[in-house]
Amino acid sequence: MFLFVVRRLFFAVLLLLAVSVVTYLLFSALPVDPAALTCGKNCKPDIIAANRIRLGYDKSIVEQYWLFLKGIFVGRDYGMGQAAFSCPAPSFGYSFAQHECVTTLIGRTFPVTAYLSIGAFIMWMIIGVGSGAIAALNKGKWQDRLANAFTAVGVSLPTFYVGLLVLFSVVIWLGILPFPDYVSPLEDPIKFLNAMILPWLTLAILSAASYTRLTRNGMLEAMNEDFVRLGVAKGLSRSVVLRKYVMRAAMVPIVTIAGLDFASLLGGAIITESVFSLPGMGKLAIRSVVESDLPVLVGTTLVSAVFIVLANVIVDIMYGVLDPRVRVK
Amino acid sequence: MSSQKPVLIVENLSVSFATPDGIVHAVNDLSFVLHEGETLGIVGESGSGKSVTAASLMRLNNSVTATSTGRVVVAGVDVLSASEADVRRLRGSEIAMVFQDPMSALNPYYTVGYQIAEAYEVHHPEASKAQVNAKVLEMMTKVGIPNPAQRADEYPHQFSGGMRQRIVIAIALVNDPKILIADEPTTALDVTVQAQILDLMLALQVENGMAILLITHDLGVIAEVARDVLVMYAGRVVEKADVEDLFEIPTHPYSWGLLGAVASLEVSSRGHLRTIEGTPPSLLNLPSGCAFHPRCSFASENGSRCTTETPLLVQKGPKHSFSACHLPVERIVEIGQKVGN
Amino acid sequence: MFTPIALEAKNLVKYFPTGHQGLLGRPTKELKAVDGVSFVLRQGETLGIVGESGCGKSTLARLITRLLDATSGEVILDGKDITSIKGRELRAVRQKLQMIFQDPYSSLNPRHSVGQIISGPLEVQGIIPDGGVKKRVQEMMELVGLNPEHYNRYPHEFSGGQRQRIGIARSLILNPSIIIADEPVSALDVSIQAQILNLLEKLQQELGLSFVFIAHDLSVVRHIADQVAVMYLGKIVEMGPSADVYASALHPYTTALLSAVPVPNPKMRGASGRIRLEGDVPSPVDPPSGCRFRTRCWKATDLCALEEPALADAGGGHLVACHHPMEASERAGKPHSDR
Amino acid sequence: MKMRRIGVAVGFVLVASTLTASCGGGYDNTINILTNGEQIAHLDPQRNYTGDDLAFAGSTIQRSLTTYKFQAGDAGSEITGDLATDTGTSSNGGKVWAFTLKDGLKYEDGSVITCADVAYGVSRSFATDVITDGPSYAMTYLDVKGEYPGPYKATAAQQAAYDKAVTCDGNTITFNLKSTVADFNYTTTLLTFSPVPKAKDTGEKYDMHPISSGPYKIESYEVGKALVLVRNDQWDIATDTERKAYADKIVYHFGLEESAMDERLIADSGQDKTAVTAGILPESLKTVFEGDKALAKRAVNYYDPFVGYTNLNVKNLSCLDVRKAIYLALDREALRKAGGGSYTGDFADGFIKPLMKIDYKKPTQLAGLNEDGSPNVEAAKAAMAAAETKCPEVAAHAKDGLKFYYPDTEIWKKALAIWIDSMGKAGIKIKPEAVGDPAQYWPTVMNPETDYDIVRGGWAPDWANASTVIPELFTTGGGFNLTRNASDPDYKTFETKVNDARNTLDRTAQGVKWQELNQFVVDRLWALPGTFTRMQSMWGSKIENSFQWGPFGAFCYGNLKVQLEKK
Repeated sequence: MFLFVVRRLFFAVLLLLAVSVVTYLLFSALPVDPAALTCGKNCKPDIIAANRIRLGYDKSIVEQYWLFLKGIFVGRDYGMGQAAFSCPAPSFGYSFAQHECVTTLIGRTFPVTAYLSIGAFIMWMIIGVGSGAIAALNKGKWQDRLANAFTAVGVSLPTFYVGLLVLFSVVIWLGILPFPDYVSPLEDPIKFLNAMILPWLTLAILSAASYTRLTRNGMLEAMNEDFVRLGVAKGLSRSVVLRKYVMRAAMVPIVTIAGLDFASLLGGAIITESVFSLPGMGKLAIRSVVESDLPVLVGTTLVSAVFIVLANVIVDIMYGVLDPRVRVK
Repeated sequence: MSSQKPVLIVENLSVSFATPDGIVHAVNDLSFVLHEGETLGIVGESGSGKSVTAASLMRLNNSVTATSTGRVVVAGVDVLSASEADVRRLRGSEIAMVFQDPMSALNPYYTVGYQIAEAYEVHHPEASKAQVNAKVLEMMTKVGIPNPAQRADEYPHQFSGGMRQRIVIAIALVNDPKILIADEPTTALDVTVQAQILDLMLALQVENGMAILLITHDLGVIAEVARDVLVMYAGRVVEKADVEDLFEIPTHPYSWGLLGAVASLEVSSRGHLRTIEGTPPSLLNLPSGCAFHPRCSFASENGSRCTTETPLLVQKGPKHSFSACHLPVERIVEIGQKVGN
Repeated sequence: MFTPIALEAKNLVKYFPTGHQGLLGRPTKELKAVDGVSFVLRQGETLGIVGESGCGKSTLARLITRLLDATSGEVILDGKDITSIKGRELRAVRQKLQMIFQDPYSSLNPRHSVGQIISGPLEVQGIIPDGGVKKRVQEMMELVGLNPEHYNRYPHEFSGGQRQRIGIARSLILNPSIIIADEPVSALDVSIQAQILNLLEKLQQELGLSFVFIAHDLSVVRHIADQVAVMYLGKIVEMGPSADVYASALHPYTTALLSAVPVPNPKMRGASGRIRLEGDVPSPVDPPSGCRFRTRCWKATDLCALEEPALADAGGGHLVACHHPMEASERAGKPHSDR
Repeated sequence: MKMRRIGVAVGFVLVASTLTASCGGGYDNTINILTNGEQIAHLDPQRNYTGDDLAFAGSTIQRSLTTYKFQAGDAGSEITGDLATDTGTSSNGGKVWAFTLKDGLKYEDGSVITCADVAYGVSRSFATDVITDGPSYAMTYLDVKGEYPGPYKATAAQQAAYDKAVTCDGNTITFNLKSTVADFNYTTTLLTFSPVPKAKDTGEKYDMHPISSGPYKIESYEVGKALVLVRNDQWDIATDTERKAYADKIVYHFGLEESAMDERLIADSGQDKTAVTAGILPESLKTVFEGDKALAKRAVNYYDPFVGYTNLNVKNLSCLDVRKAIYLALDREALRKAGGGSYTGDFADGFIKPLMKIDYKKPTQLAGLNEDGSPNVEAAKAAMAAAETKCPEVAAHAKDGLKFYYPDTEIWKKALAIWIDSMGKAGIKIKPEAVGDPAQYWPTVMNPETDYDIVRGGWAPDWANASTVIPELFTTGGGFNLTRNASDPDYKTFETKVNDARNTLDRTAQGVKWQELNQFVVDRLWALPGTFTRMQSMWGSKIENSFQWGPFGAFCYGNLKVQLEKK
């Protein structure tokens, strides 16, 4: 087990290195000149050239990458004279667009994304698994049909429209909630909830749909398993059979998918964050793409990759915990 | 013969399922009695209704889609009409079941020891932990699992097919049930393992005195294990006989075909096998009259009777065999003697 | 004197890597699924291969048909080793060598009509037969006993036996000379099994096919095979003319296997002593030394652990790999082994 | 069971947050600025070069030497002293400008704003490797001998050279220019001339927290979230004739969903009653301006300072008749429709917008040009026919195909199609040349190597004087001359007139000269006038002083006023 984790982590680090290299290579292959993007009204060749030097894109891609790698361990220094400053280790570089070290930016935006993800995750698991279970237990009845309709609608709706619909109806037309204005929960928990409840709901409604289907189908499938029939044949009560036999079997794939979904959410829920103006990592990432802000782009990509890789490892371990058949001997 | 007391009485059991395509009549008007210590075999091919019958005896069919009529009496309780709590008390204690596929019959998420213990505890809530553990080890030893103390903590996937079926049997017998329903208990196993499991079941029957209802498609297994046999076709019993009588003078054309197909496989001669032509009917749309008539080469001997009138199960022939066939007794005996061995 | 050879396997081996350990996760162990199997299939004959689950018989079928690549060994067809050919050559071989699968329910694509399924191999090979695809498919359907008018129906409209007929029609459409049938009737009811076996025999006679017939059911193999090979843990332990092997099995395992089959005759119940094998088949990852059957064999001696018995001719083309083959006397009064 | 408990908890939280929310329906003395942008491009005074941002920073946290009056209409284009006591005095024929700082000027930390701080601030604009994106007028105008790389890298000698060009004598700062700049006191409205205390300068990072010299100071600034300004109690209204600082607080909300912003302002509830937003989405325009009357009162459809136009390469198209044919044939109405219709702007009659009251006079339009923007194909054909005889080579070039450079975006693809279509009708062919990366469009066409015939153009003056328009766009020394008109026989005359106008110190007389020059260019058609663009803005019902400030085309943010509830 220990060796298994060590091996997975070793590969994870290799993978992250590869991700950063690929991001650099892709970026350098883009037909966009980041130095030309911010030169404003004075967009003359000499200004662009100066800009390129300032942003560090005049160096070879290999050198840029080396500086990036070095920065992670020893930090990076910028500018000279009075204009000098540095980004301490672990440094992913400095964003000249946002005038902050990338590590600072990620450190600031990540908690927002994390709160969004965790809350939405809890909600969607409750809604999704709950409604899936109700549907499975009432197969063919109105509860099932309602859940099916919810699923069909839920999986086909684009986040953007659901988000706007929720936002417009609850905030603007009905005026039940003020416009979401993110505040850290440590600062003002009530305001925090006010800001988060709608994005949570939006993400939950959309993601819950597939979990409803997953739970329903998983449970129905499990109900047809011989071992569930054996459970009933033993004389176990319905609730025990449902919990230990049906749910347990249905939960295995759900946990796997939920883990990966959660991880990709931690990498930034771009659309939800945009619609609800949450200053999270998804917005940071998308902005870095639009503005060709390489350090932020690489930083957010790597952080997302870390979560996805971590989630994969955790899901693998969880899988072993949940399903003895795949447990490492 | 049947002087012992009956432990299971089935009267006019009919089971149908509502499906999107229509109503499936899986079991029609089935009656039989199972006595203490007896072994009754039910033989039939897929779709004959034998597995549905087994499930009905413990009310395991889907309560939403299945409709059951008739009576299934176990320990004085009509399983079909009793409350859920009453049926639950019977399940696992009075009547237990062994399933076809030991690979899927055990819950993969719990240790085998836990699953045996669970079956015991539900009917012995007063038992202490030590008592339960002792019982688990006792049962594992009884079904021939070496090193039970260690293996109780292992998961089903760590056991071979045969060993898993032994665990299933241990679970079934942990509360000393009076009835054991074995639904194709060896079909999924290799022949050498099949022999082990059949031996085990019979040995335990001698020890516990339980009645066994053995459901199988394999006439070889029936011949080795059962005392009385019901032959089912399209949801109905077409022949009911003592096992020796069945093999000596089978009294139904379907039984003839079945025995013929098996017998010719048993001999080494290469050449044309005797078969039953055609395929079993759809339970959604059973043939009129005798359900077997489209595949029966003797149906024409009875004029149109076979296509219009459902034959009743009556005693036919020199032995105590019952058969549901319109053919005259003499004709049945004549052919039956040729087919039998 | 002998009929010509249709197919020959020489020392076929297939190891599957298993068990990952170390930082780089290299497989550390090998599952020896097929471990040195040789046989000869003669034209127009049927070679039956029997054994219990895990003995390697299905892997063997996949090696012969090149659905799996062998670790070593040769499969010789028309004087040529086909284990390492590729591309066009392989396609030509596939045309000659067809496979029938066990499960008639999952081996047919539910979204394709019967016509599409049966004509599939034609499409893959890019062959347009004289008279057109449809005519050829309908001929095939007729040949295997399906109504040619059902050309446009879908698999779910057919029963299990009919589906197996569809599978057979598909495997025959390219006019193969050799059919590898992997448990072709084990998923079918007894009455249907007989129909399919009859069909296969009819086809063999009419088309001069050679069969490799793989099954766990001894009685089915007995009926159809000219030659029979018994496998245990990746090796052939006994092989010979069907009648010989069934009547006078030489290997203790074969004897036990035959003895375990329930006899459909209640009068025989308990009449003769039965051989009951103890325990389970050992893991193919770590098979016993010497003779692989020795751990369950009542005749095993120290020699069996030390030395692996070779598959040798015991007379009349009846081969056995055993240090202590069964004597005629033993077979008469089959020995007991307590339960 | 556990699930039910969690469900109840979630429900409770929902109800609780709903209740607390519906209690707070009022509003504070706070201006809320809504934007979908993630931050203000630059708050560093020397890097700020965007109309809206200059209006924002210049009216709240930063003061320059001079400023436009904080007034609506034409008065808003007039300048007045800000940090300086007056609009400066010039000498040596407009080559030396001096400004005297007022007394009692303080930064937010209480320290005194000195002449040296202004000089230091201006010097920062030379450090183009750190202080990017800002206006470069100081570098262009100031008479610094030799190279000066800005204060961070300058050697002592280089710094001494700068200190000679910009001198401090007590409270008086003197700028020595290379040549006459008659309107240098307009230049000084730019925040380039805003003070920066050297000790507080953090270079690149100064952008995030510049020291305030205005009535507000930065309380917090988080990119993507909000910029919060609160009162700067060190600011003394006695030193400031323009800033009123009515509101207690100004909050710039970043990263809002665009469509939600309009909806919020239309809904006008709670804090949104004191919100303003620059720009309205096209889909909301009808609702706002053509629907509810009350709504239209809270919105404005105004001229921003921008003029859109098309440059012709006069070197290639050296024949006026061909240029006329192109202008006459162009379906300007179709182009405007494709761009969004009348809300995007009016047809331009020249290159100076009516906003520049002193410099604007409607030029006489080309004969045959349709006022409604539709093409005059007949006139265009006639012009081409004339060209055939007068300048057959140029006419042949036009028929052969004119290279049209455009950024490869959806909007420009649409425009290109209209160009090809309209030109085709007059027998002129267009050869489209797409620039894949839109950011590379200007660098591409500004490269003298690029051989184009037609390229787009767009310009907003840097201050309310056509000196930042006509010379910039049409003289060879201009920063944005894409017409390649140096070879035109009339160019010499033009340049002489431009220099004359530049050197005219009398503002009114200068204005007349710009009017004439505007007419000169319209007649020569070195470029084709396109659109006097319009913008639309909206504000909440409790906002007062919501006028659009002419020179910036933006709210005068610092003087926005909340209409407080009567107690």
